[in-house]
Amino acid sequence: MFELQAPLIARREVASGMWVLSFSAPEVAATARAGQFVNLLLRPGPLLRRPFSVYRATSGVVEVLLKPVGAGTAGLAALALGESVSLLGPLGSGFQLDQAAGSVALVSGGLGVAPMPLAARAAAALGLQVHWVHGARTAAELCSEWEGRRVHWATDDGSIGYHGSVLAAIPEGIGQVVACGPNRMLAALAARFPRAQVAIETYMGCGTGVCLGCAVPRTSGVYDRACKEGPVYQANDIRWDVLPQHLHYGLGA
Amino acid sequence: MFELQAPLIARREVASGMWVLSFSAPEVAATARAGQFVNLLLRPGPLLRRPFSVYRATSGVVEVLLKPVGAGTAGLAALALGESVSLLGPLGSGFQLDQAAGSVALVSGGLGVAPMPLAARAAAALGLQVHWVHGARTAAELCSEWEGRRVHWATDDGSIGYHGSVLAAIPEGIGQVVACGPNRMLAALAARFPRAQVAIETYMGCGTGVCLGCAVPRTSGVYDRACKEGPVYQANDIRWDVLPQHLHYGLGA
Amino acid sequence: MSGLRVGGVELRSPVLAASGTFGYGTEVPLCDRPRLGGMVSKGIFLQPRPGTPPPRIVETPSGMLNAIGLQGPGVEALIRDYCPLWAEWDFPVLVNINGESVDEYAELAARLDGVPGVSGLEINISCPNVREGGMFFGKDPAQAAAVTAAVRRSTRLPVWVKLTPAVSDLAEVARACESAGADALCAINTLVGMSFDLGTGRPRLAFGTGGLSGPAIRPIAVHLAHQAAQSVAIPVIGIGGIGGAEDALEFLYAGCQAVQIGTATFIDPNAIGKTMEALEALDWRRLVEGTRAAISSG
Amino acid sequence: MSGLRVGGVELRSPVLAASGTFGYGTEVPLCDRPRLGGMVSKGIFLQPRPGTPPPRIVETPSGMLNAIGLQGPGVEALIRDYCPLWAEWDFPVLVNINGESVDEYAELAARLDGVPGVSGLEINISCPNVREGGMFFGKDPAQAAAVTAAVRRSTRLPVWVKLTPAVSDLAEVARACESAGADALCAINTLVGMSFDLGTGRPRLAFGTGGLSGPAIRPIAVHLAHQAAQSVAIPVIGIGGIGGAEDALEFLYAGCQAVQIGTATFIDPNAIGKTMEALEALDWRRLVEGTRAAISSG
Ligand SMILES: Cc1cc2nc3c(=O)[nH]c(=O)nc-3n(C[C@H](O)[C@H](O)[C@H](O)COP(=O)(O)OP(=O)(O)OC[C@H]3O[C@@H](n4cnc5c(N)ncnc54)[C@H](O)[C@@H]3O)c2cc1C
Ligand SMILES: Cc1cc2nc3c(=O)[nH]c(=O)nc-3n(C[C@H](O)[C@H](O)[C@H](O)COP(=O)(O)OP(=O)(O)OC[C@H]3O[C@@H](n4cnc5c(N)ncnc54)[C@H](O)[C@@H]3O)c2cc1C
Ligand SMILES: Cc1cc2nc3c(=O)[nH]c(=O)nc-3n(C[C@H](O)[C@H](O)[C@H](O)COP(=O)(O)O)c2cc1C
Ligand SMILES: Cc1cc2nc3c(=O)[nH]c(=O)nc-3n(C[C@H](O)[C@H](O)[C@H](O)COP(=O)(O)O)c2cc1C
Ligand code: FES
Ligand code: FES
Repeated sequence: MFELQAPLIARREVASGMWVLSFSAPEVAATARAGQFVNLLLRPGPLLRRPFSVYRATSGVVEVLLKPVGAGTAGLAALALGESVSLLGPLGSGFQLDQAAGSVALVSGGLGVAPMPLAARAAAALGLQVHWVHGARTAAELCSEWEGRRVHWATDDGSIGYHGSVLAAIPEGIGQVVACGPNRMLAALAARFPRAQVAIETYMGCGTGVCLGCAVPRTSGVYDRACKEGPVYQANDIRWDVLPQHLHYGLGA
Repeated sequence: MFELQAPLIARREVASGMWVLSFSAPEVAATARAGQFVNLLLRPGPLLRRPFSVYRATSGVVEVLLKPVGAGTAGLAALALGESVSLLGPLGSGFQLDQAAGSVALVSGGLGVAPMPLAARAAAALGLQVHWVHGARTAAELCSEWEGRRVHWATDDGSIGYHGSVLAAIPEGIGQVVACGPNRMLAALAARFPRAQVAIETYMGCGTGVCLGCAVPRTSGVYDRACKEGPVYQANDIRWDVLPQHLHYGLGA
Repeated sequence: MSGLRVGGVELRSPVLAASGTFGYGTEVPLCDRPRLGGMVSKGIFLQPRPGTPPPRIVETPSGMLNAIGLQGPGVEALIRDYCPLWAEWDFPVLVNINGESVDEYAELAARLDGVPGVSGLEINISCPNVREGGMFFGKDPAQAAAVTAAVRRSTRLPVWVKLTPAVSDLAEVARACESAGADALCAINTLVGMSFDLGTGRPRLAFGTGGLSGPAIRPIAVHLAHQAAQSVAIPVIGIGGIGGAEDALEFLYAGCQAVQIGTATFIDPNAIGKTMEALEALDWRRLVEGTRAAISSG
Repeated sequence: MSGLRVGGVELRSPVLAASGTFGYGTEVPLCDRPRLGGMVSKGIFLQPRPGTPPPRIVETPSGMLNAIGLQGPGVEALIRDYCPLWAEWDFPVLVNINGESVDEYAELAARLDGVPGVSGLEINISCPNVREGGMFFGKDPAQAAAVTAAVRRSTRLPVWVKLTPAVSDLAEVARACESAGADALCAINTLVGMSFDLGTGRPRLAFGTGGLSGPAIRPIAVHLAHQAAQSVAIPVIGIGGIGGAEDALEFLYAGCQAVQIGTATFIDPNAIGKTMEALEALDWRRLVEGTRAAISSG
């Protein structure tokens, strides 16, 4: 774990209102694994850090993907090039990819695409056949970047790809499922793929395992820390009925 | 009184670390009088507005002079061109210039120079002979802009002008004294020029006369509001022993 | 009229100006007055009071401390200078009354009874910035009830009681005030706070302590307003750190019938107007009733 | 050693880690531990506790609400898994103890007595996030004294008592704890707060209410720590919203002998190290003594 003053060195729009921010953060870029996250502190800005999955990590640069939804994300999206944030990471457990599975589906809804580029590279490195399965409300909101050749898109309005839920777009006969997206989507996925690796969302106080604020209800009866034991879990390890599905504050979000 | 979203349109350094910020604020520029102030709100930024004397007001533009001393002034100084603040003003009473006095000394210490350019123009318009009397710790901290031909400088280290207090640099035989600077300096000035017009500083909650936070102890026994009846007073109307002279928070300031 | 009657007062909207933050209603020119539900005037005593020496305010993270000390002209000047204006206004004005004894509160109430322009009284038993009276009465259920009952007997005006957060059990004080005849409760006044000057090592406020207001206290205020609303049948008016419609909604969800805005007016003179405008845009009545129905059926 | 002995515990510096914000001392790798004065471990009960369901935290203006519900492994696991580690460490560890009855507190104290690695006990009679015990004992001077006395009798360890701000008169509780044998007082724990979800109209925290911490509460904490320090002869440890040296100095000026840092560690894992480093740079001892001398002579 490192804490760095990380300057913003690039920004690009990858879907309508969805941005990739590139921060220079060599130590973190060198060590981050797929499914891990970084915790960003904006000053001036809200009191607490904001967690973001590592989108890509190459040659000293950590990328995160976000959409302005509140004070923190709006402030990050408005950073000028050269301005710095405090970047803490890499944090959390990351995906466990199963080499024996032969193939893997990387299933994401909306911003849930964030950890997938790293996951795709890790899977490819293990020799897995990678299926990129990504859904959004409309074609405009679909992330315009993907990894690999096996791409399956889904949109709620049918404007591109499969017309309907991204879950229905998952090909048959896949060895392992890895997923990220709204907890509601992951709960539905868990019913079909109980052994899927899912990266969940919780409110976080610290991201480092001390506050116990990010409690994840496990089927074993205990509460885990999303920031330490998670954010990646096997789908059937989670009590989806107790995990909050509604994480929004503002009326609009 | 107006409340405007005022974009920053220019910035210039007029002494070491001392800046003039120009905001586009037509209604306020058109109505501000010498000695009045504007109350600026920075978002994101500290909770309350920050009061600043109107330095100049010409053709739609309100200028303020500041030095970064805390969160508010640092944030203002770091504004990018084009960014806006909420500007509330003009506020307060302003200087009462006495046409019969024949001549006026505009006496300022450090940032207290802020209201003087407007005062100089108002005095000149009344046909008064204007003496610009300005002191600072060193030549580098002296404001490099002035009005008129009768300029009297003073520095604590003697690096330029009179070596010593600005009060000692006030010429003899002046009809009226108008002053602004640290309350400590104004208290000393009051002893010599009891009928001087002085613009004082207090902490302010609202700037509009509702909070009663800016209490100024009057010799009459009541508390006035610096933001409404003030910030300009006749020097001998103030109980200098009760008016706080120490307005700083940080250890460094 | 809006048909919004809260604690015996006909409000024009559910967003009022809080005492001490709107002067006597004449000071805040940029406020969109047609959206103002009503106002509570600066706290008044029988006699004129000079207030505390400066410094009187300190900014704190998302908040401010104030120690004004209830500076004011006394009730006779209030009646002479302001009530005639208020009588012409199209929104209700309540007077925030203060005393050093039960008798002083009663005398003030009697004096204001029947004065045109006064639509109600808000009993301040929660001011942290005076040495006598103030918070003392609000901390003890028996004292709070005694003041409320005395005021109740002295006036036909609606009586609201403004509670202090500085209690072990707010429900107890709330019920005591209700039993003593209050028409509504206002929760909350400021919390006592303090700040030291780093240069001198002394308190930054000349008074020593001050009252903390602003967004910092909102979660505490929402909790206490909720607790008050759960404890009594009379309406509760929520106060504390409201700066916009979303903040006001939290108090309405917590069970309040109306809210007051204080510190936010210092930052934006039209905070009340903007809050009410946004509440209208959100169709606040439907929103509050909708979620209440959902909660009671769920 | 620093020669700083506070409430029977030899501290390495005046800046400690607050309970519940530093886990068991093993979780915060980036903390500059040589600057850590000591730590108070997460609140423990006799038995393991699962804690409250999520959501457990809500961010508020300059603060956060938490309702963790004292999740923990119980005292036996603590003694087995953590105390042996602590016994090797070069800073003192106090255990924050919690019970649903006076007897439970006493039993915990007895069980921890003489356990290597435990340098003292901090009695938590101020947790707002449990249904039984917690804040109940801290609100009433007699109950607070009863818990303190029972713990005092059950252990030879130094006993600190952590006070709740939710009282009408902190001085009374502080004096009761001092008389009952406390070696030091810690002021303050979190303030009860609440926040409603704008979409559903329900509380955002599953537990309903939570404890407010962070910079928002600092002025309140400074006031109460000052009040405690004025009321008792035993040392007071200041807690609440400290994020750096200037904040810590306010508590030292207010009369505290040491401080604890909580929420700031979530934002910067090395908040304690940086605060202590800056205090050293300011020559804090001289500063505090200098201003105290100036005040007493002025
Ligand atoms: C492990 C993890 C990885 C994440 N990765 C990404 C990512 O790659 N891209 C991305 O856009 N978002 C990601 N999120 C969600 C992101 O952290 C939130 O969108 C962000 O915190 C919202 O902050 P805000 O200030 O804009 O919103 P606000 O509404 O101001 O936030 C208010 C509060 O709610 C919390 N909050 C609100 N929404 C969420 C949320 N969905 N999850 C967690 N906390 C929330 C904030 O932390 C804050 O305390 C991730 C969350 C977690 C836990
Ligand atoms: C009528 C009036 C006119 C002023 N004109 C000017 C001007 O033209 N140029 C200029 O540089 N400064 C001026 N000041 C002072 C200026 O408002 C403060 O320097 C500024 O508020 C400091 O804010 P900060 O956030 O940088 O400092 P911080 O230290 O963060 O401020 C902390 C708190 O202290 C208050 N505060 C600190 N110092 C002062 C101070 N000297 N006066 C008032 N409040 C203070 C702030 O309002 C805030 O509440 C004026 C003040 C008043 C009352
Ligand atoms: C400067 C100031 C003066 C106040 N004066 C009074 C007063 O005279 N009487 C009163 O009952 N409350 C007074 N209050 C308390 C407010 O009415 C309100 O209860 C409190 O500020 C919390 O609301 P806010 O966070 O919206 O400001 C005052 C508050 C401030 C900030
Ligand atoms: C997430 C969290 C958990 C806490 N757990 C405990 C606890 O177990 N026992 C306790 O006495 N205090 C607990 N506290 C209170 C802190 O120790 C401290 O008193 C409070 O947070 C105020 O300090 P701060 O503003 O620096 O955080 C907890 C606080 C937080 C934020
Ligand atoms: S976010 Fe604090 S323990 Fe996970
Ligand atoms: S600053 Fe509020 S009355 Fe002057």
